[in-house]
Amino acid sequence: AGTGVLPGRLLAQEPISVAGIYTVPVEQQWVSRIHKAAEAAKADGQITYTFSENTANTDYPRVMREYAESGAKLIVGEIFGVEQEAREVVLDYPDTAFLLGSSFMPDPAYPNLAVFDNYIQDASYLSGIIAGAMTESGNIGMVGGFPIPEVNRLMHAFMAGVREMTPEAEFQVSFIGSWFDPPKAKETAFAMIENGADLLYAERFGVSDAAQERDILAIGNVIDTQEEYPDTVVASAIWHFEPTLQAALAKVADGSFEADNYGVYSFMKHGGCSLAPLGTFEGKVPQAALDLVAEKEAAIKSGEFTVEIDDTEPTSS
Amino acid sequence: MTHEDGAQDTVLRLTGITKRFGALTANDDISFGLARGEVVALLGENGAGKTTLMNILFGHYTADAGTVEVFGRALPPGQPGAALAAGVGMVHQHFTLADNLTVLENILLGTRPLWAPGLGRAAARQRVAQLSRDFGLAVHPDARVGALSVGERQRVEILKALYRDARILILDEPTAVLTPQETEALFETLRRAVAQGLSVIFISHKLHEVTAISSRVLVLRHGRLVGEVATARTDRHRLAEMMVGAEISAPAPSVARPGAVLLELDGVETEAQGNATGLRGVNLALRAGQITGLAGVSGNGQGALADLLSGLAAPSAGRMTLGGAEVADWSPRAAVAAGIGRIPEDRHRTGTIADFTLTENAVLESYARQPVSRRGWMDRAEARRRAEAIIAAYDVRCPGPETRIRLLSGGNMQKLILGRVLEAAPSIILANQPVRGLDIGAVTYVQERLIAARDAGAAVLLISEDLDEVLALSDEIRVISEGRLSPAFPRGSRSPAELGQWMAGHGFDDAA
Amino acid sequence: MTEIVEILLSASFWAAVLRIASPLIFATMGELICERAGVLNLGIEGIMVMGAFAGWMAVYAGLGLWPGVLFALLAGMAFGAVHAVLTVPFGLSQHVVGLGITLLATSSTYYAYRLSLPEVTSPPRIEPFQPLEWPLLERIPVVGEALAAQTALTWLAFAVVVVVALVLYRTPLGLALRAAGENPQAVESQGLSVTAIRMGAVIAGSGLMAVGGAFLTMSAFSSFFFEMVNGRGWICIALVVFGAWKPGKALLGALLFAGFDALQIRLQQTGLGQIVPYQVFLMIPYVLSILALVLMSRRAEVPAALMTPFNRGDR
Amino acid sequence: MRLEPIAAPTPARRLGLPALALAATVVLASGLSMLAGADPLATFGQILQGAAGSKFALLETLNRATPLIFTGLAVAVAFRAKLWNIGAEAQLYAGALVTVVIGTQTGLPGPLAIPAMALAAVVAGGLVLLGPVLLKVRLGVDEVVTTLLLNFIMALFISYLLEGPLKDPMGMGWPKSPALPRDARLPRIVEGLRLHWGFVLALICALGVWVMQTRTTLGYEIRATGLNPQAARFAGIPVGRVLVKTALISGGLAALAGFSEVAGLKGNLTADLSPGFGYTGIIVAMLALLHPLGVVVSALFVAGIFVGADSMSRAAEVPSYIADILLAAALLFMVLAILLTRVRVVRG
Ligand SMILES: Nc1ncnc2c1ncn2[C@@H]1O[C@H](COP(=O)(O)OP(=O)(O)OP(=O)(O)O)[C@@H](O)[C@H]1O
Ligand SMILES: Nc1ncnc2c1ncn2[C@@H]1O[C@H](COP(=O)(O)OP(=O)(O)OP(=O)(O)O)[C@@H](O)[C@H]1O
Ligand SMILES: [Mg+2]
Ligand SMILES: [Mg+2]
Repeated sequence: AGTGVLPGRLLAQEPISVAGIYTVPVEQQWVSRIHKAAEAAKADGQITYTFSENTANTDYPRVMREYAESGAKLIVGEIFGVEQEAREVVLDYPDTAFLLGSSFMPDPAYPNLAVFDNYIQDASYLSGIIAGAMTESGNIGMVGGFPIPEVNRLMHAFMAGVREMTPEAEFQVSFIGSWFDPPKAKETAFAMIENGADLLYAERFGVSDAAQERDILAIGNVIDTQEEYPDTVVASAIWHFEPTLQAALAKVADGSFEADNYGVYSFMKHGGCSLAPLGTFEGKVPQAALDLVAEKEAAIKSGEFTVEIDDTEPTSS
Repeated sequence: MTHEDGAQDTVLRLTGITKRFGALTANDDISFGLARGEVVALLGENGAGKTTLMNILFGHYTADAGTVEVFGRALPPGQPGAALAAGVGMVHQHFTLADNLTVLENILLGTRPLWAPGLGRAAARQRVAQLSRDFGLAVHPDARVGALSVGERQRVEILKALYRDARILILDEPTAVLTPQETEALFETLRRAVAQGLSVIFISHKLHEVTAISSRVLVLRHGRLVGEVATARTDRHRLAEMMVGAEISAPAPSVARPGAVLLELDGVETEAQGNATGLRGVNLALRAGQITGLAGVSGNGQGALADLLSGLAAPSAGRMTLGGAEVADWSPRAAVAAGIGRIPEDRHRTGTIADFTLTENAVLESYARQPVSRRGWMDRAEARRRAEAIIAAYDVRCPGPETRIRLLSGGNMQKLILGRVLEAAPSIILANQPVRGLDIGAVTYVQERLIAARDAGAAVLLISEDLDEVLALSDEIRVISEGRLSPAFPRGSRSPAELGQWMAGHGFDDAA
Repeated sequence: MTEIVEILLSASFWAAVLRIASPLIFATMGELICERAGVLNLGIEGIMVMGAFAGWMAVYAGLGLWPGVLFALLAGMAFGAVHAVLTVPFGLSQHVVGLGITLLATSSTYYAYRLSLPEVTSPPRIEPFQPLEWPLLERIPVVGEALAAQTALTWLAFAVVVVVALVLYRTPLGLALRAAGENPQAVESQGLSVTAIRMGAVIAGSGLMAVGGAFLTMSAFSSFFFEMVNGRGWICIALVVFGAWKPGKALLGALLFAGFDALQIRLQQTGLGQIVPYQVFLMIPYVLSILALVLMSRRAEVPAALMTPFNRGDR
Repeated sequence: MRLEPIAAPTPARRLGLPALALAATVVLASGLSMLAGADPLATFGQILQGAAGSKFALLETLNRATPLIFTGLAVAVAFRAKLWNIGAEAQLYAGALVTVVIGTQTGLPGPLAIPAMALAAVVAGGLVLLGPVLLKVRLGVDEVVTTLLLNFIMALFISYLLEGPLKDPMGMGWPKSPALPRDARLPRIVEGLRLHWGFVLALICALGVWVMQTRTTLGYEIRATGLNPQAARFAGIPVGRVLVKTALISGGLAALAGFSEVAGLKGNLTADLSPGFGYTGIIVAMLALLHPLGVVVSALFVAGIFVGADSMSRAAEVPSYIADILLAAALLFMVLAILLTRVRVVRG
């Protein structure tokens, strides 16, 4: 917010037109963070914002073109499934800035395409430390949608955090093959609880519900759901898309937008992720864990410590 | 007696019934009445409009003009429920039974309010048993209808009407699929019911039945009521004339000149198919220039023998030789290639493809060969030429070769099948129930053609449940019973009664 | 192997089986009714989505749980009515209409959702059905425990099977329904309206499908998500065939399918889970369903008039 | 009520009713956008603009129609034989899969690779449908269920391959296959726009299927088998073999949709290659009354409505789900309208 007077004044005069294109409904955790950041910027009068959700990858390039044709200055979205085609579109609209979730690195051949991803392993790692302190059985259940990098890297960071407190911890990992099947996620979580898990890593909707029903704990991911599960969700690793968006808007505003990797804006040192406040669990987490969290957080921010990024598919141990 | 008077006596009155289907007038201003305890026969060629009229009376169709009165009260048009409630029962030309239900369930269908809590099976079963006894209609109430023979199904249809206390019963060709014995049993039933006050409208193409059961005959031609006569004052010839508008004489076959054996079965057995009997140790020789008639009560292995000759089934034991060579790789296609012409029993289900045109139906058995096709490409002009030739030569009445055959009457369908089979100049002809359900004109025509084929040197196997037909056409007769064949009986060597004995299973070697 | 036996002996496994089966049971019974009357209802998937939304939304808007179920039922019947009008009196292709209804119900549900909750990013939760209290039942090991873990809706699902079976085989209505799917002429010639019976079946069946969907948001889970029905409706189409159009066998099929599903979830955590890709586990229910179909319902009796429209006065 | 065929429908009826169906769709579109607070009068123009208002829009519509023509033909061929193939989705993925495997693993040069990929796709798709058909012919197992369930199994199988053996090592972990080499891609028809030669191939296939159905003995056999298998068998048509041939053709056509999407559009395989093209193919085929040339028209109709309505949702800023509502409504209106051109509703 305090990034200087100049862009703020410019923006106040002329909101930047932003369009979002998402392949899933905006309820999906990952997309919801982008959507929320954009809605906030819109509420501030900084941007105009319109979006298309649940766009099939087949239709994605067409929608990109339509928004570009209609004069959007910045297009945000995710092109994990259409990397190649999206790049062709980008070349055709050099005056439009594209800020897209992508697995690939920026490429000067596509000067108006900047990439990002939810690199919130820092916060996941810290949430893992808390989980490691809270688990009694040392058995942790993790239910994921699909083993894609965005999911895997957070799981690995979380597991690394857990091991800081409970080196011998065991993990049960399952993927349900769907982004939206809370009943199935819940059943899978139940099975893990029966199998000894006393803490769940809630990557999908439905997992915290199972934890709540069985009176065990859960760790949130990407979004903060403690308000809905006050006695269940201990901590959450939260993604803040705002720094990413703001950085891009600033560049669009001053005309310096270029091929770049905005992934770093999801790092903790840029404020792109954080551990949610303990809230209802204030005072219930062992001090040793909190101390370690504080220590690691400082180290991460200062650059002394980096959480490893591991995109491989995690397995049960 | 006349029926214009006696209002209290008249249970049913149709007045000015007219029904059009597009350009065709199926019923044209038809009026008549039916008295209590009377059996009226409705006669007419295929397509004359008999079924249509009955469908209007029963509420399946709505007439374009005219009224139906039952017991003095007008029936609301288009409501079978109202006709049923008024005491009208109908046995349809094509069965209206649900195969997945039991006899009892079919009878009970629609007899209670839909929202009633139960079916009242126990009481109904008793009632059905009582009716079965009273009218001599033996069926097992808990048998699945799908497993019943046609004769049994016919009885269920009649029971359906009786169960509802029908006082007017419409029978649309009830005997078309019955054996003579079954027909006689049905008539016995009807006479009993009529004596109790039932009134009947009876439709049949078989004139001897009409004369046997009815007291009055109405004749329809091209949708119009063209004649009315008391049965006692007419005879079969006169009736036939009234129907067709010309004199008809049954074909009188000349003396046969049997030739070489073209097909021989030697100790052939086939597998039973579900309820249907297989063949048991059958010996049969079909000779050129001879009609062999197969008599028997339906379900005794006629189907198995027909399937064998059609190529649908192969012998499980024994030898089958064609022109002296034992057959291998037996299939319908092989049968056609071997020169067997096959007239199937069921023209609707096996003989034709309803939604194919006449042209397409005409080449069903020859589409894969030259000249109708070459290397997988069909010659449509050639197919059409063939259809046109058959239509012309066999007097198939139709709007044209590109009409869907569904729209033809059964008789005309049968003529097309006959043409398709005979045009291929088969050396052996399997004619399975070739005239079932046809009007007398069509019957005569088909029979003449079969005789002509025989005279041209074909070996003909005629399968029929109509003993009269078998006796009239066959040069020699074989009786089939429980999958076994009787010895060959030359024409005139056995009386109908003697054949009846064989049909009942007496005289076979292994009969107890 | 011992792991599988252990799983099969645990009450929680059977509790999961019943939970997973419940929505399938409702929807399968719904589809079964339609098909028994002669109408293939491919609208099932969309109607389930809509039922899931309608029931949940009704509760969120302040209605009670049971009124919510009723609301879902009525909403399902409304879409069923559209299906019925198009496929029965008009005799339109049941494939097109069914898939069209699925698309229509799904997309209008999403549209309605987006219009009614534009600002919310995670959908609100409701207080769902809770397991019934059964002080005695709970003490019976395995079976009792598994039953005691169920909500009233699961019990209702089983009750629906009993009711459907009773109606089909013990009442005049059921008789008419079964006949309508086999030979509509038989129904018509006994003075009943084929159209009314078929339409009634499609409407009632669609209502049940919607309740099946509502189970997901009101018992299995507590809020509505897009795409959460996730192909369950298609499974029910398979279950009807698997069950040879008989309620009891279809119930068995639903339980088997749910059993395979509950089993694969648990197998993923056994030693097998280390070596076998997770997709193989997810495949188990489908592969075993095909196998079971091959073994069990060979040449089942299809309602003879299924997918054949009936128009009075046609031959 | 009851339906009575009309002997000779007037041109007014034949054109007016479908037009009415489109008008009803537009009215619905207006109503729905009004609900969302948009200008109800603008919708018609916006849909038209989005579907065909520019070269870009028009070519996008053709592009969206391409896979639908293939799957529509696949369904039309199968349904003619009363082979209820609900599994075009699985066959599509099978085609896409072998396209990628051949294109990336064999190192064939482009001019050889493209036909090889297409051919292999056809074979693969045919084989996928062969299983259910053999089960049907040999054991009487209902193919609706087996083909339907195979869709789920195939989706999981593809997911496994994309996360395992077929994962692009350069893909940074995202589950997708390696991309086809440039020269193994189908060329674009218009430079700079997405429409590719897959569309032309689809048209050729439609023509081919039409010729096959009307001029060849196989077409005759397929229709006979579908209309009355009992009579067909009696006449000597080898019904089982005909069904197998039908399966190979139908599965092959559906697989060409996968081939065309991969080689023409995407360049690689992802698990979300098809947004339900296999299922939409059923709609396309039935809307065309199973006529192969009609399939082209109905695929264009379906694609046009979807592309136009989707674009309208952005222009009017209403939730994008409106596109599917309008597509579904247009379909239902249209099948009803087409019926009513041929029959009239009478009382009784
Ligand atoms: N549903 C219908 N649609 C169109 N035309 C029909 C229909 N039913 C009957 N017809 C027409 O009515 C005429 C009379 O048919 P109907 O079935 O009444 O004849 P029928 O006397 O019963 O013949 P058959 O002796 O062969 O049973 C037919 O020639 C036919 O063209
Ligand atoms: N859908 C239809 N449209 C028009 N006419 C029809 C239709 N169906 C049947 N017909 C007509 O009805 C008449 C009688 O048909 P029907 O099927 O009763 O013949 P049929 O001789 O009784 O045959 P079968 O006894 O073998 O059933 C025929 O003249 C035929 O032209
Ligand atoms: Mg008749
Ligand atoms: Mg007749």
